[in-house]
Amino acid sequence: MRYLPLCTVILALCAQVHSQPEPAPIPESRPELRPEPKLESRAESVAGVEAFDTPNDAGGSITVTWPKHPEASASTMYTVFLADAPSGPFLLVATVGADGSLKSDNPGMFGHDADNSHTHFAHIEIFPAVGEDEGTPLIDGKAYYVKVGLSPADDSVIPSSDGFGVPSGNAIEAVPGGNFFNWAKLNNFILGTFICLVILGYISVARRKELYIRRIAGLEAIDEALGRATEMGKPVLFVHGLKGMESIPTIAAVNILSRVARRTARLGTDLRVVNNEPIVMAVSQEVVKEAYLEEGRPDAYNPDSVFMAAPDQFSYAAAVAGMMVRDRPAAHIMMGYFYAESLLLAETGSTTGAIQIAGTDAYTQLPFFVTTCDYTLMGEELYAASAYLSREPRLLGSLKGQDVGKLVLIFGILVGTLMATFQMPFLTHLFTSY
Amino acid sequence: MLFLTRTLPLVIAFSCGVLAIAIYYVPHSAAQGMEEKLTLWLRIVAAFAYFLGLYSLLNLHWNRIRQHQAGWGYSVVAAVGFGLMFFFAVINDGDGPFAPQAKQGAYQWMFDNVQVACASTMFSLLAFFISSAAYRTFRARSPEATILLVAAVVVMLGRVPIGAYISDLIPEAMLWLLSVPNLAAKRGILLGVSLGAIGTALRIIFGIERSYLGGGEE
Amino acid sequence: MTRDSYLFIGFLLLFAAVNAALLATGAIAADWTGFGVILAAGLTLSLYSFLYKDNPLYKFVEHLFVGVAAAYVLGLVWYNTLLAEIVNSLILGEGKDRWSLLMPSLLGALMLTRLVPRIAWLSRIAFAFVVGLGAGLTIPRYISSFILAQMEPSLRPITWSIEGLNLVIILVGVVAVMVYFFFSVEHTGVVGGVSKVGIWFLMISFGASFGYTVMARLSLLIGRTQFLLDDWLHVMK
Amino acid sequence: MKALDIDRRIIFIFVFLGVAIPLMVDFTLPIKPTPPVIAAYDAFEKVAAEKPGSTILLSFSYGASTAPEMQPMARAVLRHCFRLGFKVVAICLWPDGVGLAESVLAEVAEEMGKKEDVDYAFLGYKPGTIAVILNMGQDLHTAFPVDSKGVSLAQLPVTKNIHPLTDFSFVFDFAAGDSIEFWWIPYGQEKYRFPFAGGCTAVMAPDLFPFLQSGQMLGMLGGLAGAAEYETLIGHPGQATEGMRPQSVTHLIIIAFIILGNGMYFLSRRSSGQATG
Repeated sequence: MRYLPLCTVILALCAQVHSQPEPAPIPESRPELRPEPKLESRAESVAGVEAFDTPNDAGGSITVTWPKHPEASASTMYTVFLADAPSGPFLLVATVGADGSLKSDNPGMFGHDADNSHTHFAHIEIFPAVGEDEGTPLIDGKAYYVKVGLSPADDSVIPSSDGFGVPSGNAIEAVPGGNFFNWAKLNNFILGTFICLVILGYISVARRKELYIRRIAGLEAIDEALGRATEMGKPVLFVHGLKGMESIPTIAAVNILSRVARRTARLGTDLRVVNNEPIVMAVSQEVVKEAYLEEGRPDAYNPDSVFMAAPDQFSYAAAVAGMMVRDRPAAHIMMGYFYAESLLLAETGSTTGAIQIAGTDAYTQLPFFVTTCDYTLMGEELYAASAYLSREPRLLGSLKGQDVGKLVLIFGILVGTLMATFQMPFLTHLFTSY
Repeated sequence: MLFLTRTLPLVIAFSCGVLAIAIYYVPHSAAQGMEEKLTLWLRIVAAFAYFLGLYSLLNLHWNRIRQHQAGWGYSVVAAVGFGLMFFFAVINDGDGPFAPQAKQGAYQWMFDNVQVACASTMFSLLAFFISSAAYRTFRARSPEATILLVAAVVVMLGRVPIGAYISDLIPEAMLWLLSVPNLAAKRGILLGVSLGAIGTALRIIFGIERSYLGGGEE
Repeated sequence: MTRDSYLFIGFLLLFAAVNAALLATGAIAADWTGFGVILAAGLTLSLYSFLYKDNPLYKFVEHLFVGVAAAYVLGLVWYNTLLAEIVNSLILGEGKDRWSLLMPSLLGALMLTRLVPRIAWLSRIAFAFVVGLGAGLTIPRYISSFILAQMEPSLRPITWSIEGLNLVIILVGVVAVMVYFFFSVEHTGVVGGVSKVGIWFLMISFGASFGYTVMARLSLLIGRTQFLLDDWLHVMK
Repeated sequence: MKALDIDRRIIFIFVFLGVAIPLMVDFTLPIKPTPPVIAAYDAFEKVAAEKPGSTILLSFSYGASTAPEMQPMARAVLRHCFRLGFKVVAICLWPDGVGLAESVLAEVAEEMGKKEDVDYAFLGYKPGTIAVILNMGQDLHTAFPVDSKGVSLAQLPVTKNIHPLTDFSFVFDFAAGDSIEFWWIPYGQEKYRFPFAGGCTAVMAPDLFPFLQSGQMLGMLGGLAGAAEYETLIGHPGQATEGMRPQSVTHLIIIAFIILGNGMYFLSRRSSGQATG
């Protein structure tokens, strides 16, 4: 836990680096400003123009940026010209209005500097062919030359593609190319690496020493239900969800089943395990048999107690509901991933007066279990219960690592909102997906 | 032999996983091309996976018929249903299985009149069960159950025109309930779930979680 | 003959009589479409018999549906992917992209070896590719769309307004729910209190989902009733 | 407690009557569109204004089991898209959505005089869920080499020059499961940032509100009520509007049962309370 402040500092440093785009390859000379725009064939050129390969892309694109012209009025038009030779014919490729694209519109690429909101930018991807209409995409590695002109408000100088209205001053060179790291995803990369290291770290720690997990209330409810079933001499019904053996909720359900089986073996209660998928049934049979062996009651284990009710959703629900009403088990334990049939099961179960305990990470079905069951393990509590029971390092460590992740996010939300309220949007920018 | 059955799959899982993560951060056309190829392969392999599910279903019914287990008659019905539809799919309204799928014919007829009818009827059964659940189990037993009950009633009233008819406050209250407390709870769950999914994905990539390999442990 | 079998025969006779009347009056045309509507109506009513009791008629139709649905999807998978892409490109295709799908098809075939116990281990290679690649695709995208994109709207400045109040409530709700799903600390004292608040938020969202779901299920019932009353019995105006 | 337990089949009969009678009796109720639906409607209008005649993608991710709820929604959105002059490309991410998508497309296209391959194209179903979306992200022609009639996409006027998902001016997903939340948003919208909205069964709607607030979704149609509101917005009342009458009556019946259930619950608790008190 003591590494936390250190990580946030690293996050802060990297975000600063990311927000300054690397400067243009060749520092261009600053053309001096003419006293006042004169009406003549040459449009007046704009100062402070920069041109560079568009970052974070697969290549074939140049980005041109230029600060707003001091006397720019609402109807000012900026004209961007492109040529494939320093002196070559400059062709019009883009016209940007006064309210056109500003660097502040694209923080993913240009960061959050203060002067972004009065600097224009334009992406150029097509080199306009003279004559025929079809332009050709820019070629990676080839040098192109850019000029940005300002056509006066009264558009006496109409910029056209045949070179008329090209501003004076020398052009800025830029070479398009593919990039190897998407700087806009830097915060994603850092947060991801941090979460992965924490989780993997805790998994390796969990292999060496015992990790603490809070007791899970649902598990006590299960023990209590099993106790009551034993007093009433009635069977206990364990109902599997619908997903297959490779799914996480089913693995968690089998872990919980092994605990239940160990308890029913000790108490001598009749346990019934209902399945809808052959592989899950085979694994459940192994687990229950093993539990009865460990409790020294191999004789009490009867293989038919773990069986296939029906293969598909509604016939499974109908078969299990039928059992609930006919055999009237004292406790229903429903664990795994459930779909719409959860309502059918839980609603029928509640009519028999049995204790019902459910556990699912199917969030859309939780409302039905919560309203009909005595206790419900909600979402991640199902995984926590299986980790608590199985004590497996990979589950315990993963859970603890996720807890640290939650702590970082909670810290991020609380401090971030506080800072944002006091006009310090640093954390807001950090936690944004660009 | 152990390398082939145990280590090779883990090496493949690790390399595919790390590669897929890396590609996300590299915009270069080479990486994007690789991502396109890998996801195309994923899609094609997924099409084959369907046959595994189909086999386990048919195998189940076949075993029930062969061993005359309880209710094997119904398995015969399932097999006949499958065979009939399979036959219609193959004749493909006269064009045969190697022409593009016909837009009408017996296959389409069975879909409209058997599949759509049965599927939507089965789900509509839940309308009855949700009503009886609302009556029998929706009791204000505890403070939590009361909150749930009140929220459900407000949303139910707000979602139908009669709610607005009764008073304009109800749709407003419903909308607030959905866009503030409900949003907060679902966002909290979502953040937790995504951390859990990342944890699971990590365990798979680093070979810590192997249950997906199946076929038991040697 | 139990009461139920009387009911069963009564239902069949009534159903036949109604259909005969509909056909006679021409309400339903005596062609494939008409028979289709009658079949669909019969299947619908048989499934609704489950509301009375789980009975053989329900089980019959349920299993028929399972069989037909399995073959329907098989047809789609064959025509849309296996035939359209793999068979056509591998056998009829020409030029370099003819073999482009050979490797994934082999990998797919490898997956099917799981059905043959002796060589089932081969399927692990295919599963490792699918599950490993899937895991790798998941991590950065879940971080971007479920963590970053969901955090940003919760990090907005709080203003003295309704939005500001809502933002505070959302802030409290998100933090309380996450604390509820926190497993490293016992739910006692402050943490216990905060997770209690978390449960209340969860209950409101479950109530909202329950209220919404009632509508979803009812719409399906309305759809089927519209079919029975309009397309079949033609009694709606 | 025994008195409380009305046989649930009585409740079933009430529910069925609550559905059947309003269908046969004609009474109209004012349908007031809610912000998420209006937002979806405005999003379509804005894109139509900015890019007239551009191509949009409709993804059908629902099946026969939720047809009664999703078909009216698909019909309403499709009518609006054709009226706005969009070209439509339709795909299916759920297998049994194919038959439903084809029938809705054919019906609305015929009604509004739109021709297949020119104004709209149907590309059929592809297994693979997120892999299909990732493929389409890179190039539609990789994900769907041929349309549902077996014709190569390069030959269809409507899909000829559509390659990455960014070539679509709008993407709308009809979802009966978690295809919006766990397929389209993380594997499609996240990378390509195209304007994205969706319609879903009512059961999924509450889960999508965080994505509305974060802007990952521009609008949302929730369940039959969402479809009815959209029908009102485009001024073409259909099956959804018709279905709202029984919805209203049945909702009232269920609320009545809830109140009844709780009333008797408190009565029995107080009476048993006095008995033991």
